[in-house]
Amino acid sequence: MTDKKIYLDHAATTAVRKEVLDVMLPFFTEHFGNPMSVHSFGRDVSKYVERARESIADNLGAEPKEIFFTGGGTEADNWALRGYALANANKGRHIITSSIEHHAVLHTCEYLEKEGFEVTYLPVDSEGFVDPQELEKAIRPDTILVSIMHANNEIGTIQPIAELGSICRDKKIAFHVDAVQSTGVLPINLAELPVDMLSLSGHKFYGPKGIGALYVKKGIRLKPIIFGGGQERGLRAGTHNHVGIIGMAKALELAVAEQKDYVAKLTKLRDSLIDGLINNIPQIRLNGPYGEKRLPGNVNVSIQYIEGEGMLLHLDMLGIAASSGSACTSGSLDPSHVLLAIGLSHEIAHGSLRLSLGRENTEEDINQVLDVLPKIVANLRAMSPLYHG
Amino acid sequence: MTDKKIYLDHAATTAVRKEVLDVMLPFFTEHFGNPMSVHSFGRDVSKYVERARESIADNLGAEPKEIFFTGGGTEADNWALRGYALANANKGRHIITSSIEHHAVLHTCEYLEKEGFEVTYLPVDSEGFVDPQELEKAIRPDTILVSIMHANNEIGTIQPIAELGSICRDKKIAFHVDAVQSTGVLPINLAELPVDMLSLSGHKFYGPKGIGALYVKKGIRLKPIIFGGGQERGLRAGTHNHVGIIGMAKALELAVAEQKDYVAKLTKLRDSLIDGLINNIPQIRLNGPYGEKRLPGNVNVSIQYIEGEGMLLHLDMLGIAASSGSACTSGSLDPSHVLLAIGLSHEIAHGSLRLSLGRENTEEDINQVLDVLPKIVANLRAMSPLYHG
Amino acid sequence: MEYTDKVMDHFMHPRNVGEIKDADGVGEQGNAKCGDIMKLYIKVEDGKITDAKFKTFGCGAAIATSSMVTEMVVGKTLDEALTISNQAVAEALGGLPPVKMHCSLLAAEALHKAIKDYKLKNGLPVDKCDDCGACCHDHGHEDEE
Amino acid sequence: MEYTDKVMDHFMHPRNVGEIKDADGVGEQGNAKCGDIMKLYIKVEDGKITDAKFKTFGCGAAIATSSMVTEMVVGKTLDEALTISNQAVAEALGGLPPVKMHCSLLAAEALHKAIKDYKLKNGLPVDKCDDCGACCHDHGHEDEE
Ligand SMILES: Cc1ncc(COP(=O)(O)O)c(C=O)c1O
Ligand SMILES: Cc1ncc(COP(=O)(O)O)c(C=O)c1O
Repeated sequence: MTDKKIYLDHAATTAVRKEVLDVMLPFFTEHFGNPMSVHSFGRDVSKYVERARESIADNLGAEPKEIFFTGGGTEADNWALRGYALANANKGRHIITSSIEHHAVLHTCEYLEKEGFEVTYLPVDSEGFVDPQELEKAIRPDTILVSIMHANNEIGTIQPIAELGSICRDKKIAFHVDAVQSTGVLPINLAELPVDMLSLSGHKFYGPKGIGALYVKKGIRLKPIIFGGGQERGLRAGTHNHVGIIGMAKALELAVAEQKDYVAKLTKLRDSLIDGLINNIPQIRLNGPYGEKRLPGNVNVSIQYIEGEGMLLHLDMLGIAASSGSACTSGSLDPSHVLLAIGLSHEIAHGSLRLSLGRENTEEDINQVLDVLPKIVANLRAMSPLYHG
Repeated sequence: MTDKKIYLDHAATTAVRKEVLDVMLPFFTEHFGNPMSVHSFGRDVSKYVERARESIADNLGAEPKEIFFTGGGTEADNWALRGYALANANKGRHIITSSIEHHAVLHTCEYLEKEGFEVTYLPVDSEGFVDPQELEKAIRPDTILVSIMHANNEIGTIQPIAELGSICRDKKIAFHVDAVQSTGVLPINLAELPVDMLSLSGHKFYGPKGIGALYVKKGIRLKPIIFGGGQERGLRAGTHNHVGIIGMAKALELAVAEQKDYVAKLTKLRDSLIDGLINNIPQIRLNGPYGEKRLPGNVNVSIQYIEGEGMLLHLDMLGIAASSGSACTSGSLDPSHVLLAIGLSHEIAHGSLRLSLGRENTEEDINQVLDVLPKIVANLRAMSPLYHG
Repeated sequence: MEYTDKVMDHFMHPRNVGEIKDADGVGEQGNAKCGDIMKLYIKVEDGKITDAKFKTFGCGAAIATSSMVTEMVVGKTLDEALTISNQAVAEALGGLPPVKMHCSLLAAEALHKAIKDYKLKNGLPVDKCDDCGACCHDHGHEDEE
Repeated sequence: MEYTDKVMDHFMHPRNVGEIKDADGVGEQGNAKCGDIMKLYIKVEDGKITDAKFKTFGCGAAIATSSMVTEMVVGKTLDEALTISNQAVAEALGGLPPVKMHCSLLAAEALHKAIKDYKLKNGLPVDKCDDCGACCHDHGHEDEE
């Protein structure tokens, strides 16, 4: 056991990259004006905010006018769904999403249900994929909006968003994509993708926390959900978090520039970790697909007869940070809705472990996990009343 | 004319103090975990977030459990009003506010009106004060919420919130205070004040932008307005902006510790600026009260026959940053709703200028303004078809 | 929101500020309630504008467009001057921020009014469109949303 | 959410893990669907608990409270053991995070069930409250809101 800590929870959040922080620094103390102000302090900042908007637009194949800044991925998801639903309720009150979306989408849908909207939650298959045919079947004359995530945060499944989006476009239904997990890692070209709204969150790709963006295609009408000053062309009130905006833009630039090498590196690490786990731990299963349709940094396994938090704590004592879909971890009664949706029983879902890889991880990190985890599992199984040997 | 720039727009935003930035720095790259995570990276950050919560609570006379973090002052205002209204609509659907609130409150009220609530907008007197008797008269059996700002962002009027709050408490009506302009500058002791909710925003007191807080008194029921993960005890979803939280807490600590000296300094500068303007520019009027009931850093004047933006541009060319309540500046048709509410005619409201003082301002800055502004005014008046000499 | 260098130049150093005591035509547009008024004075000789002066109460863009319009009209025939649109004024200034486009309307309309005033005084036929627009135009917004 | 050192000690080094083959009483509480099951074995001599062992499927707090409860009961009379509440277990561990309080319930209830099992096997009168609670308790939340 070494003293080095190993962070394997990049799907939860990432550190701000040094190059990103360097770009942000002068904006705290020197270039600090309010970009809505008329004077030089304001114009100065406004220029950088607009450059950041252009940069983000460029890196997504969008136009600057189509990028709106928010306080994070959650707010972007809330806004896309509520803002669109409220602006377009006259056209219909039916929304379609999947059963494995992030809670930022699912809980917003529950809110909209209380507000008189109807929501269809599409099932997914055993690897977490939404079936385009199921989407077609679910569409009704009063369907106004479909929201499907690009890549799942727990099991890494990458949805066929181009195909799903075409179906929506054919039927003139707006299509929202939660790209919080895929931004910077998967290519996203909104000039070609049939996507009308897309959410992202800075801290998932080595940018700062508390900043996000919503892409809103030209012509798509949204109502604001935060009222106040006239920022973001009257659609999202609140003094701009310009440091966050500038940092997020830089982080995305770097991610897109380095995407190919980064993905190759992560994929290799991911696959050796998956293979190692499967080969060294009996009664284990991989959640989500193998190969190309899995987020390059995502590993998620269920280990029978034991509960996830115990594994996390043991790993943590050894300096390894991971996450779990167990109920105990989140303080809720049920284990991960994603794991249940792909057909896992409660028992097995409780024993899940997510290891999400990132920039600083190495082959040694993988070996370290493969060295310690089988022992931890054996240890916890020996204590489990469910395990008989 | 010197090369030094003079920033007199502290009511719009402030720079992050060096001491605050220093405290924030390690949290971008080193202590970066998600405070909701089980592992050491998460617990580490969670500890600092909870310390920040305690510190903010301490500095406001509140309990840590009563402090909820938001993405800014605007979101805090939106949440207080909509969150309370929606959670308590069964008790009544009438809300009272003033006609000089920030748009974060007023536009939220307009939204609530569309949702079936009734809103009374209390008038203010010529100095911007809400009359407690008017509040008493406006209260109805179905009034559930009163929202009055602590200090006005344009004209600096400090409301009698203790008195207004007692009236609400007597009638068991919730009382929300927008303290975005007063935080750190005016003493706020929530252990004694009859206030149920209070909004603040980090960047107005030398903390970072994109972070705010809402104080919610124990026992007050709010619905969330941003749905998703279980952060902030299930009431405000979205990954914590821990760097912002930690920075805001530090900024408030410093502000409260230095409050007395800071206020004395600002008051002195303010009063010499006000006196100088009144004595050196004919046909000018001060907006808002003189003396103790005015924010120590706020100066707001209306200068007849000319329009505000012209003054701003001239000042800006000389390196002086100010703001105006003129319509032209905001891109709206009407001049400041605050100036109209205190009884100014449109003509005069258009010629308003706000100079808001802060930490780095000096007596020389004041002298510089007093040196150049009378000439600018004379210049613009010479061009004005309304001015006859 | 940022003004072009040309706008700032015309704002800081406005051309032709003042009144023409014996003007041949005077046009006033806007009102103080809306935050902008422009008063434009012209001298006309042989159907040509030979001099123009203005006084303006308004924002930077209002002053700059006033200044610009006086520069543009001198030397033009009345008919030529009438073809000067607000877009033309804005373009001559290198563009205006979207929220300020209404200011260019102010200047163009004051010009049309001044010409109308001259025509009326001189018994010339007046086009029904010579002064259009009213106070407090909706400010042009950049976006259709 | 943070565990006390005591919780972490009992989690990392749980006391009395295992089964008692010839146990005098066995209590099982929770179920795998809810993410926690505890099976508690006791030996009883002269109305006193002389040994206790457990097996637990569950989170860190579930394992730590299981371990703690086995430590607490040994040497106690059955009546004394029955007075051990979930709060007492949590306190003995230096406290539990609010969302984890339900785990202390699990251990206390498994104990009550084991004692009931012993009593039934030995024809002793059984209190109606000796095993209460059901699976998937609502997790205790710190807040009334
Ligand atoms: C898929 C997905 N959507 C939305 C979010 C919410 O983003 P944030 O926490 O930055 O608001 C997350 C991460 O937490 C996520 O993984
Ligand atoms: C009185 C008042 N309330 C609310 C706000 C909104 O705060 P923020 O822009 O930080 O969201 C401001 C400042 O813009 C303000 O001055």
